[in-house]
Amino acid sequence: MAYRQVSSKSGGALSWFLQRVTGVVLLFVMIGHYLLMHYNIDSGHTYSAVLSRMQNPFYKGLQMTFVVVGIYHGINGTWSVVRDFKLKKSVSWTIYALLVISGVVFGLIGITTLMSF
Amino acid sequence: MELTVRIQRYDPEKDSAPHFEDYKLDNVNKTDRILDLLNRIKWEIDGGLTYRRSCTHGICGSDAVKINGRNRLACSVLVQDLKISKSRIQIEPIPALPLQKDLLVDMSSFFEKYEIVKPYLIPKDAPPERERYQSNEDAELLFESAKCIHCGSCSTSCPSLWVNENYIGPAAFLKAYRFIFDTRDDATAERLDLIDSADGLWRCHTIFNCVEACPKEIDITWHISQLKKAALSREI
Amino acid sequence: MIHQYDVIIVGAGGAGLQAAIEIPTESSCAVLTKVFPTRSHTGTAQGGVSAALGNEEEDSWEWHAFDTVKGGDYLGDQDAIETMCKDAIRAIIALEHMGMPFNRTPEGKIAQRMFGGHTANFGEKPVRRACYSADRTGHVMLQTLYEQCMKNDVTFFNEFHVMDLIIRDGVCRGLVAIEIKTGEIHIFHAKAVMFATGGYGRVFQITSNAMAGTGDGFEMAYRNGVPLEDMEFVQFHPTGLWKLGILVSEAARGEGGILRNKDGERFMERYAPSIKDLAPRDMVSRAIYTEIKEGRGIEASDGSFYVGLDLTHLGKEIIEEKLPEITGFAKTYLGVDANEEWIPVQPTTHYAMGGIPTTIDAEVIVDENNTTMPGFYAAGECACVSVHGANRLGTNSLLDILVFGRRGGKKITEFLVNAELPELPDDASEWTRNTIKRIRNNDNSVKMIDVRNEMQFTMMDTCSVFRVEESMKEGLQKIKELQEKYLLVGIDDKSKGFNTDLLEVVELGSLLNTAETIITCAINRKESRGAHWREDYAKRDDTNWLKHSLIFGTTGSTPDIRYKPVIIKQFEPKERVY
Amino acid sequence: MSWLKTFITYEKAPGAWSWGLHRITGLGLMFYLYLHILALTALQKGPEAFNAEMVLFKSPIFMFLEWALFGLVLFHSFNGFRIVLIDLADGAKYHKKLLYWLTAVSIALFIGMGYIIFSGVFN
Repeated sequence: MAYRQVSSKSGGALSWFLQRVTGVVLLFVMIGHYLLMHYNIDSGHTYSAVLSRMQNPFYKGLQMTFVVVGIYHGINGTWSVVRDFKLKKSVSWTIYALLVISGVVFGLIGITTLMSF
Repeated sequence: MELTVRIQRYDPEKDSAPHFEDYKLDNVNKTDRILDLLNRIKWEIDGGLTYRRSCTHGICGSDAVKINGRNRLACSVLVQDLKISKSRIQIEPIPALPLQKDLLVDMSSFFEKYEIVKPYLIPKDAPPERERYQSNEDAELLFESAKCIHCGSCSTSCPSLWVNENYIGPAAFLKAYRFIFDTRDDATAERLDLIDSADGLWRCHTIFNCVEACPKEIDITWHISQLKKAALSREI
Repeated sequence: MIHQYDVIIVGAGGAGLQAAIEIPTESSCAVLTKVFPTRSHTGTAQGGVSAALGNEEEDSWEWHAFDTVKGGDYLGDQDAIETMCKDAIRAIIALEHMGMPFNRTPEGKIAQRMFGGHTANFGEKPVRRACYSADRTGHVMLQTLYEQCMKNDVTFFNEFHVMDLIIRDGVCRGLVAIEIKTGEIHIFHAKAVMFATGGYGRVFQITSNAMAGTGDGFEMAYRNGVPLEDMEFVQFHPTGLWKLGILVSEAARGEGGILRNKDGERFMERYAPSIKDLAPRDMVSRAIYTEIKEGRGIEASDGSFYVGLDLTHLGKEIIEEKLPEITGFAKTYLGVDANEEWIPVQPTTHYAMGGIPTTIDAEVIVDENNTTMPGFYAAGECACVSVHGANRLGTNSLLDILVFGRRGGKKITEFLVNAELPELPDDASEWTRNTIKRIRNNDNSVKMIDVRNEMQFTMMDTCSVFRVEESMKEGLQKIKELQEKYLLVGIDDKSKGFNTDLLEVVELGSLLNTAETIITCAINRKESRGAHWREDYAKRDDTNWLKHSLIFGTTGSTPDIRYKPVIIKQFEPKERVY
Repeated sequence: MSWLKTFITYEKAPGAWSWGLHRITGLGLMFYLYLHILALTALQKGPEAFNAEMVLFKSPIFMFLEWALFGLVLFHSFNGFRIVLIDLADGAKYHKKLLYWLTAVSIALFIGMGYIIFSGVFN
């Protein structure tokens, strides 16, 4: 047979499922993010307003989740687009590595920003 | 009515690339099958036109072609079912399989994929003397998937196959469903191993092109979603 | 290219696949087919496959045998019918074990339904005997058999068009085929050849048969000196979709559908008072034509006539659950919603009762003394065992292919034990090469389509449900003229690969010669029996015609017709009323 | 790249549109998320830098971009919700209806958000 038969472990069920789970999580986080960060009547976009909000551990936790889960969902999603294509192993590995590295880097930047208050 | 049929032609013994040719037909009835038009062109205008056909009523699955941009069975579509612009319809071979001649494509990879899901009953125990019992509800779970006629409309309509010909594809998944959800079969794990793979289920992005193309109106995506759940449930 | 195999099976429908499954893996076996296996015509069978399982009500194989004998107007060989009806039960159970999805009874057994001519207690009342899977019984059966072939790793040569048998000195030595993809000629040298090549419906204008049903097997055998048995018996299925001929299964009537004329009358009550719409197919087809002739048909927009198949009282549930496919056809092709309107139907050419004569083990018989030909077997529609006699009972065709396909496979296995590969003649592919050369070299002044249309029209006109000597003789004359004309038919496509233009011309040759045998036998049989209805001899004549006819082709002159007695066992011929 | 030609010429049904848009919006949002994170590093540079950036974001062009971004978010989240229903519930059986309904709701929300952004009721 001409087709690769890969065992279940690398099949992709788990990452497929996590994509859905994180998607649902993000749906709620996104609503929270919009309501709390941008369109809360009391909120403002001045430095001090943001700073005061960030003192609240709930807000901080929400933003933290957003950064981590959002980046995971984004990378996983982008990867699922990329791996549909028939690419040379070296190419697909390079893209995969770039995605993971970018995720780690931006994740760290985001977290550092959040933690700097 | 008058109708122009634009057909993709390709004879590997003469042509370097496929091209389109127009055939004008008069006295076309709106209840003519597209296959009737192809037959008329072959028999009356150009005997060289090549396509597969047999039963003429949508059960043998020979004549899947791309009509007006979408995969359909030429014998199950009437002229009146089509949106006809500039009194012209366009017929091409189904995409993504190697072109052989005119509307013929090489279906062998399609059937190889169908074979890899072990499309036959694998029971654990020796059969009883009489029939195995099965409730009507359990039997009916299989009927929709058993309708499949292997015309190839679904798999070749799938963008996941267009970008990667290794993708196992909806037709083979449907066959896997047919056995995995058969109460008489005991090779579920074995079959799931085959389709829960990098080229398997997870390349299905619920695009529904297969469902749109299926001439037997099988909800293939629903069947695949059942398989995904089955594959997932053994990992969590 | 020359291939060597122990067994070559031609045709990948039910009979061919069933036989292939029986060949043990030690023997080399290949199946040749001109279409992909799952495209075979078995897949279009709808209503069911019969066996006296008794799952729904009391039933016995003897009743089944009686119905088959009576349905065939006493022309069937009763030893073969007994064999088939007894084996039916095993055959269905075996299919179930292979995984065929059946409809089920509430307890979970295989469900059964009524069908034309199936009765309990020797004709007393209709009985549920047809095992089914909605109205796709043949489709899932073909799938199931093909699946088993994959499990057994059967070798297939798909899209190989068989052109000629290699028979020398009364021994079958193999066959010649064209690989459609390349146009190359292949010789298959084999110890045993089995024909499971299906029917010839395309001889007629209106037919339920696939375009691949061109009688290739009949013609190849006949051309090579094998007689054909009972060719005059052609079944016209009463309910083909109007104008298209697409089959509307008898299951529609089995589930309670009613045929109605333009006055809305259930006219079958007059023709078969006890089982009405469930009378055998020949009777219903004649009844429909009689209604139309006597002015009670429904007139269509184009001036042709049909009758209505009324399912409106069945209810959406039954229609959707048990008859989805055929009601789908009515919707797709005629725009008729079977829930609301009657389906327009007319008789359509459906099945060949006659064919290559065989024993009950599928060995081909070459004369009236039942002499068999070493190495040549036939099963399915192309064969005549004869279990169907003068008219086949609905659902017995699927049974026929299961039972006799398997018996043939088993017999071949036995035969292979001591069989040697016969010598291959040097001129094996000569006929094939000459034929192809002729067709290629002809200028295209005579068109294939003109000859074929004329043949199909002639056969429909002179040799269908009602037959009269005079017009049949004219028809035969016409067919002979067309055979002459055929030799001049040329093609547009001169390429080698996938030359379907060429193959259609080859098929036309098969059709014409098959048509000749049908009409010749029909002229010869001067009585009315089963599907063969002569207006000039309207009675069955058991004194003179309770016998099988065998037509032998003789080159260049009139064919020779000889006879073979009908085997009668427990059921003495009686008048056939329902 | 013959797939591209196939993709362009093949008839696109609602399912195919939603799949294509889901991928495009997804990639867009991924890109935006990285930008968003980068932009907010300004918070670390102190009030002046941050407030200067905020002024920039109040310009009409950015307001428009924000509105467009909301469109992407709406489509991607609602269609994502639809995908979850298809995959984990029996959504395949009513996926088109679902798409039409969710699109209708999205359009309403999108218009509402446009009003909020451009009228500046909250700021």
